[in-house]
Amino acid sequence: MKTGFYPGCSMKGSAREYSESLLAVAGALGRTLPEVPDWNCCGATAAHNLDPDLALALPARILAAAENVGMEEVLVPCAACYSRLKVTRHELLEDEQLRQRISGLVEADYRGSTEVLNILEWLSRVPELEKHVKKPFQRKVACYYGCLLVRPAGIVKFDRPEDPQTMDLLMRKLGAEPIDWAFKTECCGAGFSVSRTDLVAKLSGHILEDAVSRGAEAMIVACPMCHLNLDMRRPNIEKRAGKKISIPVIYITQALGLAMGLPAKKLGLHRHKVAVKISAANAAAKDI
Amino acid sequence: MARIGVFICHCGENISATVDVKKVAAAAARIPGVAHSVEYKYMCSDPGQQLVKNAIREKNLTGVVVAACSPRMHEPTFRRACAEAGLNPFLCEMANIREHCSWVHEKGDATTEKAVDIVRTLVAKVKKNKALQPIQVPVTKVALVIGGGIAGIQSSLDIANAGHRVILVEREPSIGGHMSQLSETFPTLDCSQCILTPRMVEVAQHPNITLYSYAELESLDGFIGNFKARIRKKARSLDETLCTGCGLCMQKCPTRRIPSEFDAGLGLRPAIYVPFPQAVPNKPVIDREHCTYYRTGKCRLCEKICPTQAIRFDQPDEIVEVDVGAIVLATGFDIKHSDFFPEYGYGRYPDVIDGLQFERLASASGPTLGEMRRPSDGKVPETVVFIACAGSRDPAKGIEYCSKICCMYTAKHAMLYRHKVHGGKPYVFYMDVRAGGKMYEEFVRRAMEEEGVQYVRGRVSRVFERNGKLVVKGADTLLGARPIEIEADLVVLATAAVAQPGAEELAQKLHVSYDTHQFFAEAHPKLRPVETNTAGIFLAGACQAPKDIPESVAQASGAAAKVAALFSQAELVRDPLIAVVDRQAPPVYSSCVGCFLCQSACPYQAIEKEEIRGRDGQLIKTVAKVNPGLCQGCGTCVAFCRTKSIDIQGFSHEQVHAEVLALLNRGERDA
Amino acid sequence: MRSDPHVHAAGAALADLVLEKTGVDVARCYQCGKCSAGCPLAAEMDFPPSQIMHLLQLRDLPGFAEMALRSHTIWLCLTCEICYCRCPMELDIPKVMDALRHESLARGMVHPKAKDILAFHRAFLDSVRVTGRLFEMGQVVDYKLRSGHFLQDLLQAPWMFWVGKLHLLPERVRDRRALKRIFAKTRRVGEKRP
Amino acid sequence: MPDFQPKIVAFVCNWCTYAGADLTGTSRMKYSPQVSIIRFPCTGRIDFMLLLKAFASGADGIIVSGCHPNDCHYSSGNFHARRRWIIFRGLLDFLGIDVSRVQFSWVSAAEGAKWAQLVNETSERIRELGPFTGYQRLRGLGVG
Repeated sequence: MKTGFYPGCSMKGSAREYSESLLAVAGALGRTLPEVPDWNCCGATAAHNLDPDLALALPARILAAAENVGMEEVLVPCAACYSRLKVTRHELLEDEQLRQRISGLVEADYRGSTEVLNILEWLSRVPELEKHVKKPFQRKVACYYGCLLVRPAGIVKFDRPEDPQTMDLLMRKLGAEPIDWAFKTECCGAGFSVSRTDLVAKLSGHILEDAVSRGAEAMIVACPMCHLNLDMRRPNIEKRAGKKISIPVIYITQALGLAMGLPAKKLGLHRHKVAVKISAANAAAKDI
Repeated sequence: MARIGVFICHCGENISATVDVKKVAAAAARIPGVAHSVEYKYMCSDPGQQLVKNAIREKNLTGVVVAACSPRMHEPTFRRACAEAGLNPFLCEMANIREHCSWVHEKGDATTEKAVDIVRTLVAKVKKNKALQPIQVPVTKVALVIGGGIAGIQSSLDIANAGHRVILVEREPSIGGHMSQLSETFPTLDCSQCILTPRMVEVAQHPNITLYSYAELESLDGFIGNFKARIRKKARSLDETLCTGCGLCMQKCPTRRIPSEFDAGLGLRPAIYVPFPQAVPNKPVIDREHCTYYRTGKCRLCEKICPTQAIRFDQPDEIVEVDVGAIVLATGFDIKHSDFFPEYGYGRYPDVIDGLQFERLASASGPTLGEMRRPSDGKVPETVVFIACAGSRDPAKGIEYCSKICCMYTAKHAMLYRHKVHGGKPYVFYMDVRAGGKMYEEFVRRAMEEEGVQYVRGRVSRVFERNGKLVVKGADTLLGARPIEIEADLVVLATAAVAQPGAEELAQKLHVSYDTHQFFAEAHPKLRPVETNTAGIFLAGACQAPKDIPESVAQASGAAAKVAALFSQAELVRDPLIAVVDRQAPPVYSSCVGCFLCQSACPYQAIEKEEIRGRDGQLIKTVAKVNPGLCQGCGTCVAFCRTKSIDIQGFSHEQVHAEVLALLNRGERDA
Repeated sequence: MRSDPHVHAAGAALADLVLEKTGVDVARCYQCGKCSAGCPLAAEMDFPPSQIMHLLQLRDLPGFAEMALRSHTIWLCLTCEICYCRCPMELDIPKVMDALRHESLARGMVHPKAKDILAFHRAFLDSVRVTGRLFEMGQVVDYKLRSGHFLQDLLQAPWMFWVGKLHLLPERVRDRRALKRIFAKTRRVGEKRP
Repeated sequence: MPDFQPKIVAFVCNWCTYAGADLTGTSRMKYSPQVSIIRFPCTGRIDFMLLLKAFASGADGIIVSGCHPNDCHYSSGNFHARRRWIIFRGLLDFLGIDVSRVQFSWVSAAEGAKWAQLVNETSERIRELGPFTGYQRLRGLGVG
């Protein structure tokens, strides 16, 4: 199975640590992740808000590029990019006329042989993941899926849309104790991070408060946008809530890296706004 | 040689105004085989009918064509007249020259010509008609009622009181059905068990009723008036003739923590049990799945304690075979359980319950003895949210239809809650309130106006737990779809009413059709609502569609009346316009090749396999055979048959071919 | 054909246009309100999702469908898909919102309060058009110019730069011409109409 | 061919279309007299070879009509008829008979006006098509 890698724009910038930790973990697991050649931006929310054709054309170019070099599947760690690629794949394969028109637009033909994979699917396939765990992640964690990993259910066909479990199972394998909480799949405010920071502060605030009130010691995420809102927008969230909220927000790949005993620096943990004061070590050595 | 009489009616002027009836009579007289042709002003009048009768006798007619109105109007009239004159009634046909000719065309030659065509067509047909005898089928005057809920109980009592024997089969250890689980009933709030249990006792004591509880229908053969049913009496593991129902065994049974089906999982029962104290029959069963003896081979405590030595651990299931003439299906409904609604947390949070569980909480005989205490911690709930349409009217996750009873029972639940918890806050999330029924709207208004139930118009998006409360996230569409969050102590889902599990299997056993939701299908949605498409099988209660108690009882009595009407006849007489399979003398025996395409096409399961055997008992061939009791005469099989071996009386190949030829044959018309 | 000048600028009712573009038949909505109940931003909206659907259902009443196009709601929708996920009729409301946004842009009916959101989206796509990938620094500068919020997040930038999240130079696609051609062929609605 | 009077035969079911045609009469609606009805218990009874027989015997057009879908008196006969009709079209094509000479329709017992309209439209169409001349050839094939 030839698996390609679509980083997406944010993993080269604001979500750099997601990419770093993923590649570190992949390396330690003995996997190589060749990037989709000359990939472009998926268009994100802006494209489908403003232009229906562009919203399909940009992902179609990525999919075609991956297919051209024989990638049978593409790992898309960013949940937002994942959603755009997955939705585009679905729509193009549902409607042959549309597929031909969009192929014409991007001057490349996507025939549908390349599948789109999210980070949880990819990690779930690692055989005997628990065997790689050197320092069990003995913490209460809130697994936060956000919107686009599980919805729309009919298209992504991944886990169950209410109370999904894949990430919880993964974290359990790492030795963590996932809490049962209420905001697993509520929206964080997504692309409004810059344009409507007030709304992001409200929505992300609800999420953090519920996790904290149930005793979570860390938020586990699988999406740069969720991370941006929950981590970098923490000052706005705290200001709105009128209190300090110090729960760190950790990418699933960082959590895995920590559990595998990889150095924190290699996992980009120093790049977080909210200091990550926990390691994967057992309860005796809580702080780094 | 055929001697056909043709009788042309003027119908006052209804026909003669546009059709030249004299010309038609003259033309008819020239058709080969026509021995007599007359016209008359009112053929259906007494003198008109006399005309027909006289001609039959005097002219020795072998067939009659009455050219008048639609056969749907007067075919029975003239067939009766023929029979009175000694001519087989099925040798009489109507040529419809009124509705299909004189009334729809202008006066003129073309219209008269068409009338002649119609007459010629029917003369050709009647020449091929055969004398037929009405079908007579004997009737076994015993009814089988399947299902011992309120509908089955009502049907059984009505049939039994009409003087007929009834066999009532109930799957559970006791009759009573869902009604026995209810606390109080809308719109009068009388206690469900108080009005039901006397009926249950009446069933048990009625001399005409044989009750098989803890039993299921195994198979059914036969047809209307002549069914043969095999009933599996599941082993109760005790001798019912010895058991006195003293209940000692239930008190001593050491396996006591089994969720009670009767209490919808909210209460516990022992492994040897009756579902509830007023059970009929009041004889326990041993639940072999949970009983320590069946699991480990040790215990037998009940056996030791039983004062009459009634326990029979090695009792097998018993098969009983009965002959019955009619069947009433009254298997009721179920509610949609399971966690199909993950966003409401049903099955995840113990304080999110369904309507039936609420009934048990509110019932004086329930697990809390009627005190309103929530399942998780026994606390009295201060705020209760009722969610209507939890699964109903929801094509995505539930069912698309309206379950009909929920609006009313939700209003009742909210009311009962207020009666039990003064100052409690009940909220109802609803989409529409459907309260059509006698005193129903008044009941709902009472809930809103006098009982302080607050109605929020909107559907709940989600229920989740926070700090020991259930947070209900909804919106009120009457307030601009404003989001509303209510922190509740108990959430009650008005889950959808669905068909019983196993309804499909039962329908297939009985050859009864059912809809896409596995509810049994009535023969006609308006005019035959208690009959099925299978003659002799009737429907009562919620097995046909969700129904409340009064409707179920009404339909049950309707079904009983149908059965009583059926049983009032010594024999069933039916028109013989049914299919028949070709039979010939040896060595052909039948042109049927036994492909049984007809069997797969028949909507009534009227086609059976018949083995033709020689004198030595050797199988010669297997051919199709039509069961005259079941065949409804649609003729679908006829068009399916590849060897033209099956034909339908009254519309046979010969008859319709003759009609087509007579109507059309260009250049070969009788000159 | 309908020819109501108020609503049907393009000749047909907006509901028909939505059906054509999205396959969603708004007539199937029976106004249960579950979408509004679950929408994370319903409280901020002028017309929560169920009301948007109802506006579209009033297809022949002059002015109502247009209110959907002029609403703040369509720009607040985050496409979080929770409404679609829980809709008992399985109506793809997010897709309807997309179609309404496109139509609102094309008819110049964008809600004044949606200015910032729109500016952000436009800055985003401009950045992608030039480099093929999102240049976060460039986009933010562009957004500030478009929105006029010059001071917003000013303190974030040095921190981001410090932790290595902000690059001063953009990542680029090699075949930028191909990207330009795609953008040229898919001229965004409401912009640079010929 | 202005004075061509086509011969059209209608095969209808007893419960819906026959009753519908009765209603046309009761309502005194007028239609063209070129159509004559042959009654069947159900359209499911109709062996479509009978249609060929009718053509071979000189019919210029044929109407087959029964209960609407899901309204069949016998629950499913009309569906069988519809399926047969779909297959039969292929045979008509093969035999070189214009498919539009056969009109398949549903007319309920309440649709008297629809029956009149159906007959008039069919008559008009058959009149335009002209007489069916292939009947000799059909007979040569052994039909009729």
